Amino acid sequence: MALSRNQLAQRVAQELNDGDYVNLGIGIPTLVPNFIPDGIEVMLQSENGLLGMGVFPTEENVDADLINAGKQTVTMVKGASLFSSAESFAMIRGGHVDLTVLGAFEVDVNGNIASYMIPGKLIKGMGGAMDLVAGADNIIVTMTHASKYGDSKLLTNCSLPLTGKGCIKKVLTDLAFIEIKNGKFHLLERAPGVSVEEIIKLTEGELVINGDVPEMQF
Amino acid sequence: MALSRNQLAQRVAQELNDGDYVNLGIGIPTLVPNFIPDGIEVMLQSENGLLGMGVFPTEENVDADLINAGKQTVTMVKGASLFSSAESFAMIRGGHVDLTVLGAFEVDVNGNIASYMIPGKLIKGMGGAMDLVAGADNIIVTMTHASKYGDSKLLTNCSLPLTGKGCIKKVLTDLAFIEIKNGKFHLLERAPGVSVEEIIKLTEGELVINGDVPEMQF
Amino acid sequence: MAGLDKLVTSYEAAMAGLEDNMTVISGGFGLCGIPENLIQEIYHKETKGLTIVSNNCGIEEYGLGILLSKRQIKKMVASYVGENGEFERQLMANELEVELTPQGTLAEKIRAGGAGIPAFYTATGVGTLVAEGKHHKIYNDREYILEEAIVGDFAIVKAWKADRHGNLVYRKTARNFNPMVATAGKITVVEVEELVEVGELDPDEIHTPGIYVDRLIVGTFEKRIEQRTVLTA
Amino acid sequence: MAGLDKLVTSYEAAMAGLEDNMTVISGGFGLCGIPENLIQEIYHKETKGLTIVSNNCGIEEYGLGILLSKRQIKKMVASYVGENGEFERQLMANELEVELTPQGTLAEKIRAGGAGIPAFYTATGVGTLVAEGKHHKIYNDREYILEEAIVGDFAIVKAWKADRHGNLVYRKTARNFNPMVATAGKITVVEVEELVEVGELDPDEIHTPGIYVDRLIVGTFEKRIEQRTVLTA
Repeated sequence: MALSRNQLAQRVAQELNDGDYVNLGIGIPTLVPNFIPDGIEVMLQSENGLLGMGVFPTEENVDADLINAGKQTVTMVKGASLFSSAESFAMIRGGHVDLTVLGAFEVDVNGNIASYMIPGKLIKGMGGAMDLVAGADNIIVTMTHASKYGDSKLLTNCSLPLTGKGCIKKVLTDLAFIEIKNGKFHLLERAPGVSVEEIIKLTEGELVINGDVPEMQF
Repeated sequence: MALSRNQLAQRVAQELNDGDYVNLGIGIPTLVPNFIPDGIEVMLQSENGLLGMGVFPTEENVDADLINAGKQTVTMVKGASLFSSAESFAMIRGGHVDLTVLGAFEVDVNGNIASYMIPGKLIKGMGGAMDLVAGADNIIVTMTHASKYGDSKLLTNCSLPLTGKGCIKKVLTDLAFIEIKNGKFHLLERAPGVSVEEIIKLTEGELVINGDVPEMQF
Repeated sequence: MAGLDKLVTSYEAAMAGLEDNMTVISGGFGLCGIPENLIQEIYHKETKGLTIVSNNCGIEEYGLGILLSKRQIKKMVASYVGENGEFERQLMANELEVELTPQGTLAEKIRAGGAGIPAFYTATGVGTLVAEGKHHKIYNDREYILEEAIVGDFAIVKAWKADRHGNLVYRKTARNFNPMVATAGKITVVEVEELVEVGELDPDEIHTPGIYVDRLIVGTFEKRIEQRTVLTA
Repeated sequence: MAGLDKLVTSYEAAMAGLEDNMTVISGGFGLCGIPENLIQEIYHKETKGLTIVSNNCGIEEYGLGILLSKRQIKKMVASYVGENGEFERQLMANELEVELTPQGTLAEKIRAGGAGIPAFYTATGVGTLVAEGKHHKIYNDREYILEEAIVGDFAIVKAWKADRHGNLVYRKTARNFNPMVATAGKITVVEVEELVEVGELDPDEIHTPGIYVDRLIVGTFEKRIEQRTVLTA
C-alpha cells in the first residue's frame, strides 16, 4: 500500500544522523520532526532566519514575530539562534546544512528537479528551493510517485522549468525509496505491500532493480 | 610657519559636518577628535569593528577587547555599536562613511595615493587603506608637504606602489590645503605665515593658484 | 532631526521624496517583519510605476499586496508568489513585470548592494531559467553564475527597537531581510515599535548600526499572522 | 562529543588532524581576539609549511608571530605587516610567501568562502599591485576587480561565551574577523572564555550560530595589549 504522509515523514526521519543540521521544506517534510528516532539530536533550520525550530506554539504562545519558512507560527528549542536571511543562505549556500528535505513536481534520471512552476498554470516561485538544492550535498525529495491521473513524476527528462540541475540523489515517494546515479533510477526499497511491478509501471525514467528489493521497515 | 600636528588636526576638524560618520586613520587623524567644533556631532568609525569610538580609557578602564584600528586601547561613546570586520568594510566599501582622513607618503595630480610600502625599504601593508580610499567619496589626506630632505610629496606621478587610483580630492599638508581636480593641484589655503612661493617650491606636480590665496583660519 | 538624530514624527516626512518609477526595497518575509505603516504611506501617496524588491508581495489585502491591487507596482523582484492570488494573476496575465529571484540570491544581492559589491558568483540557479543570459564561470569543477547587486532609491525596514541614532535591534524571525535592506537604500527609512535612549542598547547586541539609517519613525503595528498554527492538546 | 555537543577537553583534541601544508584561517585583529591557545597548540605540534590567513601575524613573540619565528609558515595572507619586524624581515628577504590583501577584501574573501560565494567584484585595489592579473569589469562607469573566496582546512576562532552547541557571542572589538573565520573552515575550532548552558544565550544575540562550529574548548587567556594608551589627567 502506498505510504501515508506520516509514513513518508517517518522513513525520511530514519535518514537523520545524530548532530545533523536539517532544513525541512513545506508539506510532508514538516512532519519529519514527529518521527526523530531516540538518541538522535538534530537542529532544524528554517531559511527565514531560525536555527533550532521547535513545535507549533500553544494558543497563548503564538508570536507573530516567530514563524517558519512556510509562514506558520512556531517555537524555538533550547540552543536556537536567530539571524538574517543573508546569514541563513550563507549557511545553506556554503554547504553547512547537512540534510535538506523538500517536495517536487518532477525528478529525472539526471538528478534534475522541478518544483516551482507549471507554465501557464501555476507559479509559486522558487523561494529558497534553488538555493537549498544548490547548497546541500545530501537532499531527499519527497513526493507522490505519480500524479492523481497516473502520470509518473520520475522521468527521463523533467518537463517543467527546473529548480536545480543534477543535484538530487535520493527520492522518497509513497511507493519507493530511490537512488539516482549514473543517469538512472535505482530502486532501493519499496513501500510495504507495493510490488516492484507497480513501481516499474509508474516510473517513466529508466529504473534499475538489483535482486530482491526489500520493503521499508518502520 | 608650518602647521603643527595639532593645527593639522584642527584644520581637518573644520571639514566635519554635523551628523558625519568619519573614519580616522593612524597618526595625525587620531588627533582630530580633540578639535571637533561646538554643535557638531559626529561618530567615529574604527575599521576593526567599532562605530562610536571614544577617547582613551583611564588606567582602570583599559580593556584588551576594546581597541581601535591602530591597536590602541579606546573607549566607546553613547550610541556606539560593535560588529565584524566584514560588516565594517561593508560600511566602508558601500560608501556609508561620510569622511575618511588618512596619511600618505605621496599624492599626485591625478588623485593617486601611495601609503603602504617603499620597495626594498619598508612594507607596512595596506591594512584597510585601500578599502577606505576606494569606498569614500570624501577623503582628506594629511601629510607633510615635503620629506625632511625637502623632496615634495605632491607629485606629477606617484613613484611608490599605489594605495588607490584617482580617488583623492583633498590634501592638507603642514603648508597648504590643496584640492585636486582636472589633473592639477589647486591651492585653496596656505598655512599662516607660509608664502605661496614656498608652497610652489615644494610642490612638484602642477599647482594652480587663483588670485589671492587666503591663510587658514583657526 | 539634526546631526545624528534620525527621528521623524510623521509618515509623510518618513517617505518624503518618494517619486513615481523609483525602486523600493522592503524588508519582511511573508507578513512577518514588514514595514506595514511605511507601505500604507506609499499606498496613500499613490506613487506609481514602482519597482518593488521584496521576498514576497504580502497578501492581497495586506502588506505590499495593497500596492499591487492599486496598480502602483510596475515590476516585482521576489522569490515567492504563492499565497497572493492577485500577484500570480498579474504575473500570468503579463500585467506585471516579475523578476523571480532565488531567496538566497535575493538576500545576497541586497547585501551586496549595501556593501559595495557590484556582483558575485553563486551556484544557485545554474541550469535553470534564472541562469539564462547570465555569465557562467567554473570554480573547482563547479559551474557558477554571476549575479548583480541591488540598490534601492528607498529602503523600507521594520525593526523592534531603535535609538535616535538609528541603531536597530530586530526581534526573532521578524529580522529576516531587514538587516540587508537597511544597508541598500539611497534613503533608508526604518519604523520601529519602541524608541529607547541613546546608550540603552548594548553595543554588542545592535543588529544594524545607525550609519545605515536616514530616517526613523515609531509606529504601531497590526502584525498579522499568515498561518496561525497551534498545538492542539 | 556527540550529536550537537562540540566540546572537547584538550587542545590536542581541538587541533587533531592538522597536518603540514594545510591552510589555517585565524580570527583576531592585532593581538585582540586571537585564539591564543590554539596558536600555541600549533606551535607545540610543530606543524610546518602552513598557509596562514589572518589580518595580522601577531608580534614577534606572541600570537601568530611565534609560528613565524619557528618557520612553520610557508605563506601568509594578511593585510598588515607593521609592528612585526620578523614578518617584515622574512617578507623583504623573500623567505616567506606573502599575499598582501586589503583588509576589507580579506574579510569579504573569508565571508565568501563560508557563504558558498566563490568570487565577487570590488573596487578596492583597482589600479594597484593588488589588481595585477585579476579580471576587471565595469559597472556603472566604475572599474572593479574579481576577488576569490578563501576556505581553510582549519579555521581557528576566539569567542567570549559559547554553549555546547557552539553558539557563540563575541565581546567588543575582539569580534573583528572571528565571525567570518568561523564559517570558512572545513574544520572550525573555537576557544572561549566561558561556557554557558545551552539555552542561556538569547537567540537574538548569538553572533555565530553553532552550525558553523565543529569543536569547542574553554581556555584561559593572557589577552596581551599591543598599544596601551590611557588618558592622563
